[in-house]
Amino acid sequence: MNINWFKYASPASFYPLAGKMIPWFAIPAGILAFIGLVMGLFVLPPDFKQGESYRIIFIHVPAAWMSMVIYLAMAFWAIVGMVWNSRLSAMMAIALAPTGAMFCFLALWTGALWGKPTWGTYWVWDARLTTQLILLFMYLGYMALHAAIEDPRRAARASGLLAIVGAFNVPIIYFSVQWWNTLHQGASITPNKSEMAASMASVMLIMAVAAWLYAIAVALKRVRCEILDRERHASWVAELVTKTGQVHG
Amino acid sequence: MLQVSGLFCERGDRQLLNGLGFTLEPGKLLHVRGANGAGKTSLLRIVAGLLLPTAGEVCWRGKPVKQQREEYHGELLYLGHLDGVKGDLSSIENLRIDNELLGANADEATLVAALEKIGLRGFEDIFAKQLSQGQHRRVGLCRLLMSQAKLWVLDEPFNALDVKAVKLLASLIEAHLERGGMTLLTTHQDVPLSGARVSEITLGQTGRR
Amino acid sequence: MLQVSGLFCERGDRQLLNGLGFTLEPGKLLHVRGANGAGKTSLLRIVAGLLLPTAGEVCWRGKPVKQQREEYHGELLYLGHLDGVKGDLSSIENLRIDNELLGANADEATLVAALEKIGLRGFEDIFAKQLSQGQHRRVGLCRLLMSQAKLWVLDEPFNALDVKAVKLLASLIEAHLERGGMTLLTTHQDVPLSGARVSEITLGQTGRR
Amino acid sequence: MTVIFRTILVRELTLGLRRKADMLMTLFFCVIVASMFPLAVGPETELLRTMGPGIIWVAALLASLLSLERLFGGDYADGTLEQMVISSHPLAMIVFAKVVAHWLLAGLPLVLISPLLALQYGLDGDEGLILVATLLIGTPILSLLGAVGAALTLGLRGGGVLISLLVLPLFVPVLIFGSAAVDDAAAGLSIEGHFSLLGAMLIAALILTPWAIASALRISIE
Amino acid sequence: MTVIFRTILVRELTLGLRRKADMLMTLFFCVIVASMFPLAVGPETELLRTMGPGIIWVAALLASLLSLERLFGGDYADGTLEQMVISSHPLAMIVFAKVVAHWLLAGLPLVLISPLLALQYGLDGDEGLILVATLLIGTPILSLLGAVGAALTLGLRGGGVLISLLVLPLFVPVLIFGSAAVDDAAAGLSIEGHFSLLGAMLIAALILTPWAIASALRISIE
Ligand code: HEM
Ligand SMILES: Nc1ncnc2c1ncn2[C@@H]1O[C@H](COP(=O)(O)OP(=O)(O)OP(=O)(O)O)[C@@H](O)[C@H]1O
Ligand SMILES: Nc1ncnc2c1ncn2[C@@H]1O[C@H](COP(=O)(O)OP(=O)(O)OP(=O)(O)O)[C@@H](O)[C@H]1O
Ligand SMILES: [Mg+2]
Ligand SMILES: [Mg+2]
Repeated sequence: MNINWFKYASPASFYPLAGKMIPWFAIPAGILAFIGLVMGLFVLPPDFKQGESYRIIFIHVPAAWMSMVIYLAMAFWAIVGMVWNSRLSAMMAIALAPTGAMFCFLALWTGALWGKPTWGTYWVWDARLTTQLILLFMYLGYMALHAAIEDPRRAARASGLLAIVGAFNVPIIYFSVQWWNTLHQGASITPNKSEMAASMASVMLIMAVAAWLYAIAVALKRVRCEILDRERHASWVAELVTKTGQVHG
Repeated sequence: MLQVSGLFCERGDRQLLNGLGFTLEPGKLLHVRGANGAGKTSLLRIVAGLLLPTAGEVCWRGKPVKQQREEYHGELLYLGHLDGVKGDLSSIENLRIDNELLGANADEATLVAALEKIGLRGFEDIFAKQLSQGQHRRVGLCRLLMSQAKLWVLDEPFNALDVKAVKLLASLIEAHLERGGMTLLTTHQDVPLSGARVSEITLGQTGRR
Repeated sequence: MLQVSGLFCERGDRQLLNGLGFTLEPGKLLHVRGANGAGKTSLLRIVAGLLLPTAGEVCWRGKPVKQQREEYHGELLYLGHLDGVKGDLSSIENLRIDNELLGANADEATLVAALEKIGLRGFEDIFAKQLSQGQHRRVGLCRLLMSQAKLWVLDEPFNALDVKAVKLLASLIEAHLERGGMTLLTTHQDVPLSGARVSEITLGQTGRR
Repeated sequence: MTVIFRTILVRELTLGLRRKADMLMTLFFCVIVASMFPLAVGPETELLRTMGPGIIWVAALLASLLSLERLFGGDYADGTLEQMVISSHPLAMIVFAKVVAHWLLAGLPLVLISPLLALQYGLDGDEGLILVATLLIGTPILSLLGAVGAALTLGLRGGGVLISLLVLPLFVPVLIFGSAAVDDAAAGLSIEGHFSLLGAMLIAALILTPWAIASALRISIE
Repeated sequence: MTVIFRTILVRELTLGLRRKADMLMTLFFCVIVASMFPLAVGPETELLRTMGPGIIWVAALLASLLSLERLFGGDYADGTLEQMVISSHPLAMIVFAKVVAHWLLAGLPLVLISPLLALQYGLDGDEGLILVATLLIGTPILSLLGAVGAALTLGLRGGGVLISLLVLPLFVPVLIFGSAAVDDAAAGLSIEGHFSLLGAMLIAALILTPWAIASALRISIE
């Protein structure tokens, strides 16, 4: 069992595996997102209090969730990379960051758009909003540190360490909101008809799963590029290039 | 005994030390030679544990050093391009800290004696940044007089020293070898060391073109 | 022609250069000798206009340099202990700036040729902080290949250079003298320079005791 | 172990006290920031009172950023950091001594001057006391977390700004709980929760960050 | 003369902006700093509106202080400063180019992003405009004055502290006039006075500080 693990922990054997895995995540992600969006945008009835604008929730909430989960996932891979000294895990952490930052930005963006009709302003300095902004800066800091170091090995190790330290911060800023008076709450917009809540919840779930699958597919894609870039001197990359005749990265 | 095997090191896009290996035995000195940029400093830093090699291993007394970092560092003395002397502290203050960091347990009198021996008498209380380059470097060299380390790793220790100091340093190294110590050394200058204990390796100049 | 007369310099309680004076004529090299801390660097910095002497004067073409700072600096090239190379810029970027600061008006091809000549071909676009110590120093030495300065003031230029680079540098200095240039030099190493043009002064080691 | 701690601590304090400009800079910045807002907002006492704790906290937090770059920068440049990394003493212990010294030189003066700032903002005695207490627990956390950022960015170009980008998000929880404690005390609410959270963060930081800083240094020194 | 100005300017900008990320870093930095205050003070919109200009000014001050040490520090340590001092070009001109670059990297991004911050803090259009204008005049003064302090404290003990303590308080009037202008505009008062004072300070600084900085460097380099 262990042997299998370590076999795929080597970039050379993970590269083709990742290539085979990508469609298995990307295609379901597309299908689910399509279903979710059609249901959310056209099938479900408008909310009696907010009208149509509440539909943003189907993007907003999954994006907000993903932005937090992905940071934790980054830290997880960084720890694995550090403890078992595996290059692949460190690359996984790096590959996840842009996706996390994208979701984080999406949550902020949709939230701001939603804020205009509901709160009358794009932005308030509310705790939930501010901490989400802070999370975005944690991603940007991670990527900035990684970009600022020339040596790829040092870059991976340093930004991995940052992800681990930052991961402690994610739950703290998430829960710190509860000690804070906050404008942003879910309860006020939850429709009180229960069957609608249920259908809403299921659409949200579909969208969340789609976001998960998308994130994994993109991370795998990006890790493949990272592997090629990092292992460009390795013999297997040379073989790959001559075999497929393509020059990558 | 220091054993180095199968070292590879990638810096920038260049591949240095193609599988380098050697053994250094008590009482012996290994002079690492090579042109500028050949990888001498990289090698010495790997041996000192300051740089991770891409592949390969450094063993001390038969055991990989990464499994016994603190013991190994207790027996190691490394002097690099930077001499590790703090400009805002006086010479004697610098020595006190080095003494502690090396775990040398030398007392104050020994420190003063070391400064005197290295030719800095009268400069004990001057801030190191007010010393001349050679004097500054000498403060760093005082470590050789204090430590009981078995393995000396010296990266161009003769730089900036005048003729007298070069001789003194050479005699210190000889005495260290005499006592059964080991030395790993790089220098571009010709050094007055007796040949019997000295062996050499030359790192290849693998320029990038 | 460089004339130095009656120089005194006080550095942290010590009196250096007790009324030192000398003349340096075109085509000549003056090798300043002395132990560590004798005051060689202080002298060279005074000549370069980086340090004010307590007393005494430096004259260039018969006129005190402080009355013609910009003209004098236009004919001067100083290389000190620090090589003045910016780690975060690539070699070629460093040269471009030096070119401007020296007022050398060299074109891009000359800069590339200078890097090639000094042995840094293939390293043009590497950040200087990723170079080895000797390569780093070589980037600084490229100034000698670019500038049209009459007076070279070189403080231990052979430090950290390998044997080949030492030879190259010596030949550059010879060529400079040939052209009627002047050189003021300190070094602790023995240097292969033809004796005829070389004169020496030795600064006294006035230790503080 | 304790000997090396003391040696490094004494060294850092000696160095810090020799460079008084740096220390004064931190204090000066904090005082300027804290004095600006009363000027801008005007003399409405009630408003100032509500703003006070928050502003003093932010001022302290930003001031501690100023000195971070110097925490390891000098030692990195002159090679003493190398010697620390390869000494036979635990690097985490050495690093811990450095951070303690940093707090004594940059954090403690802020704590000491805070009662004065509290007075400026018309906080009453009790609130002032609570402010000082939160700062006393909070500023060491800032120093410890800041040191991680400083260690990670050693020798990189971005310098101070890059450190801030890494470290400020980490400071957020401390800031929130620190200033909330004073606000809640003013509102007559219980503040035990805030204090125990701050205390827990301090303990966690004390235990975990030295190792993180030590590994960050090992990475950066390559 | 202009060639050397351009060369040095380009060099400094290259160093500061090796990557696109570097430019963004300063911008993000401002936004983070600006986000800290609401976290500490609380989200009351009216309060934040009054504090807005002050906060943005504090961010400006911090941004320029954080990068000041590196303004000459790096060049001093690696010897490039020496080469500048003994180049045949006027040192004041070289130094001026360095300060301009410093402002472009630390001051200008802040000026550019300030309308966004003003919006976030709920300042209205006119106030925002005035804020931008004060920053545009004020931040160069911060850079110029800061450079004098940086040059004086370079490697110098004792004396440097004293003089930088003289220079730093000059920051205060800039801050006060800058943020007061916006407040007064909001209150419907005339702001011409503030602007002419700021303008006068800028002109004086432009004329005098380059020489002061150059002489300070010559002294420090000994
Ligand atoms: C820029 C502005 C906004 C940001 C940064 C933001 C951020 C977030 C975050 C981080 C979450 C996840 C919280 C959790 O899982 O507990 C969330 C959930 C949510 N947001 Fe927002 N939000 C913003 C604006 C809005 C607006 C304007 C509304 C509607 C009035 C809104 C409604 C919700 C709802 C209903 C949830 C789900 C709550 C739950 O499941 O507990 N958000 N938002
Ligand atoms: N920090 C670094 N990052 C990337 N590459 C580096 C770094 N330091 C050195 N190198 C590269 O590694 C190679 C070897 O450098 P090293 O310092 O080991 O040489 P060296 O043999 O000690 O040379 P010298 O005689 O000049 O001291 C050089 O080509 C250099 O370009
Ligand atoms: N910045 C300074 N402040 C005070 N004193 C100094 C300073 N720099 C050097 N000195 C003193 O001046 C004397 C001469 O120093 P200098 O650097 O000129 O010597 P040097 O001959 O170049 O020596 P080396 O061979 O070591 O380079 C030394 O004794 C030193 O203590
Ligand atoms: Mg070397
Ligand atoms: Mg000298």
